[in-house]
Amino acid sequence: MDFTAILGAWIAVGLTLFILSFLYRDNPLFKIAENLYIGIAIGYIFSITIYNVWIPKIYQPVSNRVFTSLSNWVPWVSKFVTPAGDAGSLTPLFPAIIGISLLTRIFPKISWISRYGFAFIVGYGAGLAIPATVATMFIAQIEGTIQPVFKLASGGAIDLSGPALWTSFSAILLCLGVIVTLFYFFFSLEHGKISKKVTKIGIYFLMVYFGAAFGTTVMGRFALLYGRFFDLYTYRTSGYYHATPILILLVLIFFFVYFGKSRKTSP
Amino acid sequence: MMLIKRYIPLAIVFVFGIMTLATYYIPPKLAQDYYLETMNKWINIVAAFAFLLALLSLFYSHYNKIKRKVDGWGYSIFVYIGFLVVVVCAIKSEGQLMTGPALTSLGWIFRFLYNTLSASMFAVLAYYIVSTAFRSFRIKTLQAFVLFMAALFFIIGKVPLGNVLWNKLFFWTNVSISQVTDWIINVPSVAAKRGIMIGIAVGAIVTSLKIIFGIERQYMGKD
Amino acid sequence: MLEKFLKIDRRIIFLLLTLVLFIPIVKPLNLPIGAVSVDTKKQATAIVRHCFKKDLRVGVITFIAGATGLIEEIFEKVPQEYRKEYGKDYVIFPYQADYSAVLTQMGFDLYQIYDKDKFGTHPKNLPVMQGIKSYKDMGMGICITGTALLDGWVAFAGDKFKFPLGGGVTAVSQPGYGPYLQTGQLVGLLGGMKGGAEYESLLGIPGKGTSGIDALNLGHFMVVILILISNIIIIVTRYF
Amino acid sequence: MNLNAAAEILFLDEFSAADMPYDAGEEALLKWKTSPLDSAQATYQVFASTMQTGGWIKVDEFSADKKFASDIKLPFWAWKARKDLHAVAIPLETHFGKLEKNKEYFFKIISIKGRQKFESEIVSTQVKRNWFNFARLNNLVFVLVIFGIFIWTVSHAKRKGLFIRRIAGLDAIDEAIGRATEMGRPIYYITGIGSMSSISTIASTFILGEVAGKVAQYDSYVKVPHYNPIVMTVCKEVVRQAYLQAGRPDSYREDMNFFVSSDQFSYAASVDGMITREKPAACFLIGHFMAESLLLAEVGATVGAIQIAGTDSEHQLPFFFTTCDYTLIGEELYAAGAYLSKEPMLLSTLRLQDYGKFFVIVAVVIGIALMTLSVQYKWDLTDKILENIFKTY
Repeated sequence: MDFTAILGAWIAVGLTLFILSFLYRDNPLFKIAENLYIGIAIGYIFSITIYNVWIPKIYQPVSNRVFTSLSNWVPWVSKFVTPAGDAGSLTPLFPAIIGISLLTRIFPKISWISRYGFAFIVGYGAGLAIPATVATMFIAQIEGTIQPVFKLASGGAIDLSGPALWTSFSAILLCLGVIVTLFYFFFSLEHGKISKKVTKIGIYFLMVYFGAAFGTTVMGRFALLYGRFFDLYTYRTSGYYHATPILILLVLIFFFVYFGKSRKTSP
Repeated sequence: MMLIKRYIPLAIVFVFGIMTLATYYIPPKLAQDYYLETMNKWINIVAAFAFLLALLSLFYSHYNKIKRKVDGWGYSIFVYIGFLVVVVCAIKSEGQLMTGPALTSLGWIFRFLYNTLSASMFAVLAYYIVSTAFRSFRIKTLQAFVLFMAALFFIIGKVPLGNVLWNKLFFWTNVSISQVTDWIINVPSVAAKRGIMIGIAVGAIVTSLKIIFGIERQYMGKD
Repeated sequence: MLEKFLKIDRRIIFLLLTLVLFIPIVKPLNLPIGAVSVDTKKQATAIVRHCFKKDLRVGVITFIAGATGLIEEIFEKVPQEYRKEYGKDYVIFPYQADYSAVLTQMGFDLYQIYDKDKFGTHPKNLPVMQGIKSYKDMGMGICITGTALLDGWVAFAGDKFKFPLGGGVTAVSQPGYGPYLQTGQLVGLLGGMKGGAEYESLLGIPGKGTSGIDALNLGHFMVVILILISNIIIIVTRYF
Repeated sequence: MNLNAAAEILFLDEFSAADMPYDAGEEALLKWKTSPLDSAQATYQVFASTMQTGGWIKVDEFSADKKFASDIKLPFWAWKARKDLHAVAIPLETHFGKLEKNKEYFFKIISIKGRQKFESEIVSTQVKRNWFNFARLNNLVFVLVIFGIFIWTVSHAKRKGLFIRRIAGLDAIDEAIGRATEMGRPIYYITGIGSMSSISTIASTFILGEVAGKVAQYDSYVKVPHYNPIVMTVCKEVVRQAYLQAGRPDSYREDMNFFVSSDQFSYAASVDGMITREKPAACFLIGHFMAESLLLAEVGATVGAIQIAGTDSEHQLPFFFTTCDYTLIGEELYAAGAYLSKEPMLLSTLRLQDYGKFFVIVAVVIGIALMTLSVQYKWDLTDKILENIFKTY
């Protein structure tokens, strides 16, 4: 087997064990994994941002433009650098400057400069959000609440027999559910006896929803853990030089020594 | 100075807010040619810079830990090691994860380090969800009971063994467990979620308005 | 005595779960079988397979930097199964930072944002992008995510440009997208791994995930039994 | 011409071309009257060209029982949904590339039934960009009404007489901080993984201000690990301000707020580690959360911290609900600022939010009543109005 694959297997097994060791107790192995993880994660996002945004969207167009104009003025430049692709453009410099202005945030004296950048982003975001929210989460949801009852009614009065009864019941329950849940979120209303009851019913709807979300999640989480275990199991073989059993053993020995020692020193 | 430090930024928010809002009602081409297209392109670039702030903050925070030798400062070195290794590999592989069928070093890092660490941390949730369920699904109130029952239907209904058991025990109801869970998802939980959603929508609209009118300006920081 | 069980060290539960999930890997138990596969990556794979099977063109975009690797992993194998070529049948676009801006722009002219594909070539020159300029020219969009991005897709792409949308989300958020499904703002939704597996079996693609089902069966029942026991103990100690 | 044969031919009556309304100037609209001969067996072929004399491109083909004016989904105030008109929108850009201004486009239609073919006259039109998407009028009206009420509410913000209901999670803040002071352990305040533009984060920084003020009074210690650096800078200012107002600027420390990571799970791993090591007496988890919610809350519960959570990402609420002592659900979090500060401006905008919800309830109730009645008594117009008002275009 390829060396990099074997090394990868050993590292993957080791890091998995380091992270899972936290479940037993906080320990140096977890601390290593924890800090390494931050470094790798930030490093990875950084690299992706550089190669997917900064280079193609800022560096390339700007440098292309600069090189083309340079070689127009001073012809010998083109002997050394040949701009790749189109003639480029300088406009990406504007958003880049705005972007850099955000960084002044960490220097209190000049942090006001960053306000210009934020004003730009936040204004755009708020303007985009208002009509879209009205459409998607407001108008469309009212429609969705009225429609089912309407469909029932248009299907020749409200039928009260058998399965049709159940659909009618569900559609009406849905409407009532929306209303009582909204009721729960009234803040400036002083609750009387009735409205208190209504609010309580609202909570039950919320509980059903939360329960459903909780219940559906269990499997997903188990599957992730199972996936990790499956990897560990795969890496046990001689092809990987028994990465899993050896590393488990090493971690156990480390635990034994480390916690054994700390138990003796601390009363 | 107040003008430059406060009023102009607030005016920018107002102007850009209203203009972007208007593009929703003005058919695309017009808005697009003169305003929205530039905005979309620029915002996308500006957003990439916000990340740089994270990077600086990270370095600063761990540099301080090491400098002041706070508890466990030694581990901070691993942050730098991890970061450097990834960036060096990224430069070496020019930001690509694969070359043809082969992994580049950046791809290797992603698969065996980043992915492993994320998946492991994610997998820890499996343990936590069990211990949470064990601790908190104790039926003390009617509310807790409703929560628990809803969860139980889904926990059982998701696996084949649960389906088999349900069919053995509750065959007389003539209802399969997937019908029960489907109904819960389609009726009561839609109602609850929609209630929350409309509440959030109203809150979001009002907050956006507060931002446009400069009433809400936490994001700008204090003077 | 019984109350002690209620305050059991959670690490014992952890150990129990480890055994319950690990043992079936080593020694399969042959419990009832259904199809089960893993998470959103599996959903994405299933959907890409479906598209390729139907000879549809596929374009891939992401707003999560960490997801770029997962995309590579999916497209490392799947296209070969269907003899699909990069540039002709599918294209992968680079990561972009701001989803609202990109989703809005794609309603007019996506080349203003995606002026380069993953390899730096102009996508307009790729056969796969022939006749594609905005949402109007695409059949549908499918957002597969473990985050709240699907909400953004519905608001900024689906509703705004009347673009048919499907989604694939983690199990936890599946019930939360019920309202969008009911109104037709989403035309379809895959929830968690069960969704991915059901989808695969609908397509008639043999899933490899069936081996996991033993473990999951056992795991779920462990949870149910633990909860039931603790509740019985509470009742017993309170009333007897 | 044989009269009998003529009757068999699918004539195109009142065939016309026009600009497609409310669009960006990319489509042309063709209309003609339906004929009694329209059936699934007959087909229409639509041709377009940039010249009157030739260069015809087939742009559409469909059977004659399809594509009526009523199939174009536009609201009643913007479009007559007639059943007796065929209507097709032709996306010209797809066929002719970039469109030129003031250019005439020509159309003809060939109708085919059996062996009979009929070629229509040639019609032409220009396409233009429209200034206003009339179909979105309902949305605009909603937004304008909200604008109006908003401005009115804000300018009439009253100091007195605004009631606000009890929110248990916020009342518990004192208890949590008091407990931490007694035990001499720190307080963790986690702002979640949202950016400064998400409302839950804005609300969270507000609550942080209150918490920090009380922490300063009690002389306890708060730690705020951050995911987003911008949120961190805002929080630094908020905490400093709170200490200043409490008269304890000397106890303020710059490293109360610190950056951890802007990657979800590495953030969770690191904060989990900190919580285990420092065993805080109280944890606040307020803001936008995804899967890391349970990772953080469960560890907090294990070290025995009193936990107050609040988020508007509702699918994480079940986990907070099961692991935390108090949970602010969705909008309750938005109300926190008004609840804690009792500031008239915030209170009145909170009331505005209540009006919004009240409107939804009224709309649903009246909508259902009217729809049921209109179906029963065949009020087609009411029916259509209701259906169109609450729809996104």
